[in-house]
Amino acid sequence: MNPYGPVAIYLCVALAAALLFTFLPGLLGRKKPNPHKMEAYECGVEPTSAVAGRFPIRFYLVAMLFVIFDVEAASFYPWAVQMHSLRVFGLVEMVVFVIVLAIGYAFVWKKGGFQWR
Amino acid sequence: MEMSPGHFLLARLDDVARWAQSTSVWPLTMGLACCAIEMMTVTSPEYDIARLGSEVFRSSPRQADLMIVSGRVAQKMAPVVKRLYDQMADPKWVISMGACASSGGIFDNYAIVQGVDTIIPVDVYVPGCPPSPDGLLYAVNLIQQQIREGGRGGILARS
Amino acid sequence: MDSALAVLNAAPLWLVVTIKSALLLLVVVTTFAYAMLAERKVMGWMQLRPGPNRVGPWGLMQPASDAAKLILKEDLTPSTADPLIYKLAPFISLLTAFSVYAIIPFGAGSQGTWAIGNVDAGILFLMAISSLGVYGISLGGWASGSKYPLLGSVRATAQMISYELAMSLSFIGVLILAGTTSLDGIVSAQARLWFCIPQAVGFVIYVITAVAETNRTPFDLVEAETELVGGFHTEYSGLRFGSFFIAEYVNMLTVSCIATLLFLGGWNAPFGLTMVPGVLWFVAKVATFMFFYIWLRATLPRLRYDRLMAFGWKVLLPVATLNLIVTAVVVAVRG
Amino acid sequence: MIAFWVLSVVLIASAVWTITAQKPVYSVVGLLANFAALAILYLTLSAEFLAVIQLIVYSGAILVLFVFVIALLSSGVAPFAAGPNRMPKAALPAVALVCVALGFVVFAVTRGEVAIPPPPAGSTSALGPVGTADVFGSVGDFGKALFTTYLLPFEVTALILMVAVVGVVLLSGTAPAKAPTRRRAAGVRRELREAVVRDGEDRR
Amino acid sequence: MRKRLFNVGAILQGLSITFGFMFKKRPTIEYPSVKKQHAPRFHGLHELRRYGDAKERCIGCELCSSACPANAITVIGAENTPEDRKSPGERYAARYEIDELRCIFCGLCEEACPTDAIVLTPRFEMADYRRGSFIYSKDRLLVPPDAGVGAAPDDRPGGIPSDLGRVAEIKSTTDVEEGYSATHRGEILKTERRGLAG
Amino acid sequence: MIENALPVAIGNYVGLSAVLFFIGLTGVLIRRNPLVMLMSIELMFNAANLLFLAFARAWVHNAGHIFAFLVITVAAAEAAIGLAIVVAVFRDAPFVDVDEVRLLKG
Amino acid sequence: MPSTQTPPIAGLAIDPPSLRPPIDDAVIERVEPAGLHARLEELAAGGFTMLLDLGAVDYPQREPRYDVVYHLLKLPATAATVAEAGTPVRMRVLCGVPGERPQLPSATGIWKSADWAEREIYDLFGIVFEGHPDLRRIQMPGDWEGHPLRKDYPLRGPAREKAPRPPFALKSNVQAGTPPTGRTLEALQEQIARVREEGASP
Amino acid sequence: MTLSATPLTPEIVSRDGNAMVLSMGPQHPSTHGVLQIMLEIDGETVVTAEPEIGYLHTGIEKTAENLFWSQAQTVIERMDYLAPESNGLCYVLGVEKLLGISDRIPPRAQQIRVLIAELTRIASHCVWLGTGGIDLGAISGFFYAFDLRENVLDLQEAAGGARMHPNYMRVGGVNGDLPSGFLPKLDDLLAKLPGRMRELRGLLQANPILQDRTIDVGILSAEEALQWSLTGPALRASGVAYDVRKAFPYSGYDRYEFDVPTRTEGDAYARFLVRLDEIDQSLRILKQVRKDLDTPGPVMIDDTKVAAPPKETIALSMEALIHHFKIVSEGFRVPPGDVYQSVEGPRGELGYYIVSDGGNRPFRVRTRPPSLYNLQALKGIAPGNLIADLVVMIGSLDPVFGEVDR
Ligand code: SF4
Ligand code: SF4
Ligand code: SF4
Repeated sequence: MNPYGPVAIYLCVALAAALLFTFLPGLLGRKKPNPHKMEAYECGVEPTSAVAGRFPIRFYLVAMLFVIFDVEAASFYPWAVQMHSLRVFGLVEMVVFVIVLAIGYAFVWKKGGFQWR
Repeated sequence: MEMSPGHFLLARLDDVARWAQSTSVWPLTMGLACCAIEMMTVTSPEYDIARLGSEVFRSSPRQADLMIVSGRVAQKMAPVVKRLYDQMADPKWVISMGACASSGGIFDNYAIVQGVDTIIPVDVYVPGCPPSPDGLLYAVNLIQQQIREGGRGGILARS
Repeated sequence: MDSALAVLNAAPLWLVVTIKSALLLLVVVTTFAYAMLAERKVMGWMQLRPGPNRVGPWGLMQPASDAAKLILKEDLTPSTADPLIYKLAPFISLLTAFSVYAIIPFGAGSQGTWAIGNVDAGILFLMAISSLGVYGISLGGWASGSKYPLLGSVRATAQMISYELAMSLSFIGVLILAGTTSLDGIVSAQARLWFCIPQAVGFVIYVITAVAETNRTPFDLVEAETELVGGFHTEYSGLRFGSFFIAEYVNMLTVSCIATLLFLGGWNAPFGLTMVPGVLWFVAKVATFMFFYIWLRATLPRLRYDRLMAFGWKVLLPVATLNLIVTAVVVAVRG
Repeated sequence: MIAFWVLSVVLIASAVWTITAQKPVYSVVGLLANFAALAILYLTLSAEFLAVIQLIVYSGAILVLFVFVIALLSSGVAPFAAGPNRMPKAALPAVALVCVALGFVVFAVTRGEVAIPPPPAGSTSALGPVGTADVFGSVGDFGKALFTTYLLPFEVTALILMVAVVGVVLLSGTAPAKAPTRRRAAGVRRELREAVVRDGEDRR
Repeated sequence: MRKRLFNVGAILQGLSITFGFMFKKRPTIEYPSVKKQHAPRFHGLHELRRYGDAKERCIGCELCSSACPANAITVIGAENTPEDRKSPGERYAARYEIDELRCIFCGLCEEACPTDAIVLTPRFEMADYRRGSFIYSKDRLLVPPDAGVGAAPDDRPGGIPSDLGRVAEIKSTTDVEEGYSATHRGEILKTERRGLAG
Repeated sequence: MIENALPVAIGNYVGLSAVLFFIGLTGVLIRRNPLVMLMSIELMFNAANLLFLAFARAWVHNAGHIFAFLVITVAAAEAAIGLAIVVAVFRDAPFVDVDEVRLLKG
Repeated sequence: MPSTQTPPIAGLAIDPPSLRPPIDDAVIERVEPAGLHARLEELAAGGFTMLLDLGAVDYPQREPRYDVVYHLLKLPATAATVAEAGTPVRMRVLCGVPGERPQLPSATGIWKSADWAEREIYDLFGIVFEGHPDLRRIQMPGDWEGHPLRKDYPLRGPAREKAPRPPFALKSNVQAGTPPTGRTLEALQEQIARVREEGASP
Repeated sequence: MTLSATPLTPEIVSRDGNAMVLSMGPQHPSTHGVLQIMLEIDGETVVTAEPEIGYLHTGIEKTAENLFWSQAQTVIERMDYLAPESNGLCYVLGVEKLLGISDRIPPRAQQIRVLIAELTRIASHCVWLGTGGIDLGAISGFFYAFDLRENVLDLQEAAGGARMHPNYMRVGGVNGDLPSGFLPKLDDLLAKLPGRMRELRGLLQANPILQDRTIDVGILSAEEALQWSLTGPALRASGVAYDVRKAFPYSGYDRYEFDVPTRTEGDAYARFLVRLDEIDQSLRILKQVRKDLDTPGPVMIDDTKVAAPPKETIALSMEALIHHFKIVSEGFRVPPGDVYQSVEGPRGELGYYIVSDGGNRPFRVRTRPPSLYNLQALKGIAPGNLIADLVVMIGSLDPVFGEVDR
């Protein structure tokens, strides 16, 4: 059997279990709503304002950089697996790859992209 | 009293539910005054409320089962306490810890709410100023007893 | 026993697999429950107190009662929340946490590996599935429509993705050595030498990132009770909150399993002690790793957010990259 | 076979959901389902590695970025969360046209009336079941191809990524966040406080 | 400054300290089964004393009431009649109530009492379900007749006994281990548990 | 066990891919929310990838995989840059509507 | 039922600070409101670096009715050792404030720490500090009426002072509905029975 | 103009494009009570912080005016509830000054006062250490510190009868001699303390993460500290060696040898170290007091005007009985006058400005609450830091809200 067959079955079981866990309480827990209960929590005071406000740019930056570097990491996988056969050739290839990316990395560092305050 | 099998089963289930609720009472992290220090002390090695399954102090009222009103409730704080109580998910219980929370104690004055039960329902009162931590453990025991033996909780709507 | 086996053999494959899956999930959930209890007890011991010991013998029923309580707790959806996403988030968390076990092998027998599916790209699937785990947290925090959860989820997302990078890089060193992505293959490659020795740097990086990925002390900024009340799950109650909780612990278990598989030799017995079955070794290694987790939690304070991020990007990432280049050099030179 | 049809239903449904959903977050969830289904579809196509990459990069990174941007940018505030959904009048005919073309293509292709070009010469590796080592579509297979035959494109990706990094940083204009000064105008503080400290009268 | 973070030695030291604590003796008192022995001076639940001959020590002088900063004590004295002498002196407390919820356990009443009638015992288990049940009147404060301590004064003015200051040191006339019958709560709970819970 | 043929005829893949592509295209056309537009573009990328892989499978040739990989890489870069632009432009805007952006309209 | 509490013995002194026994706790100086700010500035410049405390007292029978009390400490910022700190000079500046429209200049410009202390005095005594950047109530809720620490403010607050108190159990605050006294076993059981009939209330 | 929340939101937001207003507290795990801080945050960075107090306003000062001099002490102890006996001691010293009996306090009473005050300081610092550790996520320290505190409280309970508010200090002395069995227990504690402190220091002080979290956080220079009227460890961490015990000795503190630990950095870590060192110094004082305590003696002033005669004498003498009745039923009177008395509490200079009009109740008891002034400095140091730092700062200032709000 295709090894993914059992995996698929397992995933279905896991799905069922997760559904059970997350949607059971909705059926069993008793509901007793009141206006305050429905409010957002803010340390016991009235919510001071609607959730608002933008976050500083560095938060976005981290996510964007992650996307890019994640692709980089992804391309390491096939390389790593083939390393035994590629030998020095593969090494050189990858060093070039890494160096190119390192330039970008250094650029971010220099621009203070990893600075969190 | 006659019980149909279904009813009997339900009653047993209810017992199990009550047992579970009573042995997993998670308090809300809310300290008000001196009593709060003793409330913290119940988690300390000497008393260790963890033994009763209640060491999981939750800061979010959504996840807490037990509000320990530990200390004096000032007029300014009263709406906050009320809101927090309201924001807790049911079923929930309240211990009024110490003289101040229960009755205003020595502070029979303009600033203190004379008994937190004037704003939220209280299940167990603990006298003392502050109650010793074992006194509070006793109160937690009472709460557990109450849950097991007919207070709010269980699966049969009884409130 | 024999008849049971016969029945098993007679049953259609999908049924067997379904039963196996259900059993495995049961084991995982039970392990989670007792991992949690163990944490509470071990933390207790390290803090001079006995920990839960009154609910059932030695407190063994504590997880059951906690779970039942959580199920019976009212399930709240704040009016500011986005109801659909709010309900979906814990589900995603839980599903991704559970899914990983589809491909984790626990031992090897005469008939092959003990896993639901022994996939060739095993380690990649681990990465893929665990990279989905972040959704539960980020969506949950956002959907609560409340400030503390939002802050918590933003932190969490940033933290998890940052450390995910270093984590995947730490895997690559192992991949270079093993030359395969199948977990089975990686374990057999460690028959003589566990990878935690040639890949010591990678192992350390992995341990750090594993702790960070599962949001545990000293990287537990996600929940950081004293800063953000409850973090992303502040608004969740009952078993929905419990789901996040379960997911966190199952993830802990997962990373312990991965550490065991990739760095600690999987079910290979150390010092030639092969009379003990491999599964037990596996369990023992996972348990040790979990103990280490708890121990850390009992000891260390929490890092500050900016330090954490800087550490991930400025230290772990370059070190991990260097590590794998060095590994590659060694492999390239020595073959 | 069954998988294909089930997945295509999922794919189309989630894609439609993505572009019609009220809130961007719903779109993301739709897209998440879409990508997951696509990954499974890739598996049925023996593209194991690509399936994984699909999950890691698309679901695990790009979509996270979307969620992140939504969470940070909108923070749940109504206008941003929902976003204007107006359809420019001018686009209507275009959409209609597209639909017609779409129908035609689907019709034509499924009927087999469009000739499928023949395969180029030389296939790479054996075709085993998905999930077994070193066969078509596996990591090893892919790696071999990428690092030998297609080396140049690979190094170009590095360049693309590098450029992207630089672009992102430049676009974000990360002047190191200046720590706000200790002295902010007292007026700001006051206004803030008045808005924030509970005051009974103005509340409705 | 960031170098500080890499001080692995200190972290290992911390780890070893927490590990070491695992093997230390735990000071935990397993509460419901074992009860902490509070100090003799501990200010716990009140108790109204009797003399050895079962007469009440309290002479209804209301000093405790005026000493109480929390206004928790209400005493209404009455004259003893020759037929029914409740206390050795002229007067006795016809009503004696303490609002234990108001009380701050400061011990001033105990210090004020000229006959050592009211004392604070080391009993700490006082919690209860209803507010009303914290008005401790004489029937719950007064110790059982056989639990009296000290010899009653015969002809001293105001009925001041000679063992002052000494009986107050005996902090619990009813046995601590025996379940606090003074509060009656135990019995009530045993029979009426379900009713009490709200 | 080993299926050398495609599960279904290649035409079905082409059709599916086309449908997805056009859905994406429609998304770009009718939505004014830049985030959704970007997502629609991702949909189109994926439609293309599907085609690549289907043909790679049909011909048992690796090139399709390589190109799909490149597409993914480009998509990642595109998403990062695109969102960076969105963030840069809309961070201070109260509404998100590409029509409102004077910057882009010159 | 009369209270058993002994009535208080009111002191007779109308202006206690003028009668104080010779206690060496601080250098004392009384300043008129008009000259206060200048004097404080002078003192601050003269080495009184720390505003130790700022409080007020209400003498209802006296004019000026309020005393605002500044405690200052002469402590050099360079007192790095105990020997250098020595015995710093402690100084008490008293300033009478009239009962009608009590006003004083704010000291926040001289010592930052006067901020909350002045707000507190404003809150509890109603004395207005001119030039305070942000004079709001600090201890009481913003919509509170009255200034609690004034002597004419009843201890229990005006509202509760007027409310009738329960006839017996004068000292307890048992709510109506619970039997006032004689909480015997029977009474409790009776109550329990009633509660059960009514169906447990909260 | 009062602005309600809904219309204002955009304004706040648009002021500089990226502000979020957040209420931290009153119920928040790390505000050490009921502090509310209104934060304007930019991501994780605090732009403005406006502490809002008063959530625990108890009206203690007003209540004290309505109680006898001796009864008032019960409420006064409830101000700084982490160090009740420091409050009690200060109040008692002040009243004694007004009564003019300061010189007649028996020496043993003074020794016991010092003993209890130092024990209180240790207990208080233990709570601070424990909760401060929790703030930083170091949970175990909490348990070790509270275990230590428990031993201290046992002593307090043995002597005064209550764990936290024993009302043990009395005008004229202390309430009863130390009970038998007290001194051995004290010896046990003195023996246990150094080891436990070593462990706590090893666990917390040396921890690089903790150092990283506290060093350079919340810096206050000596000048700033004085401007904000900081006292106690917070001031000494900024390099000003001001300690009431040295500057204005009371209760015979001048007879004991101890150092005043100071640091110059003025950051949270310095405050942390100063407090730890203070525990060591307290230990030093305790050891010296312990030696004195072997000599018995009276613990209460022999003056029936202020102190009720010992109970044993009531039965013997009519006069004693009458004094007892008088003192209990109407309290003692204090001659008119005002006095400022301060002691070195665990949080700094704890002072009382006491006014008597000659009656049997205090006319006014004004507290100089060290926490209030210490906490106020938060306004100066919070902006520009991360939320996580704010938590550390609050912890390092160690406010007690019973005292801040009174
Ligand atoms: S009851 Fe006593 S200890 Fe508790 S808060 Fe009130 S005064 Fe403090
Ligand atoms: S202990 Fe104190 S408060 Fe309680 S009744 Fe006695 S005097 Fe009153
Ligand atoms: S002081 Fe003693 S004798 Fe007098 S009423 Fe109170 S208890 Fe009775």
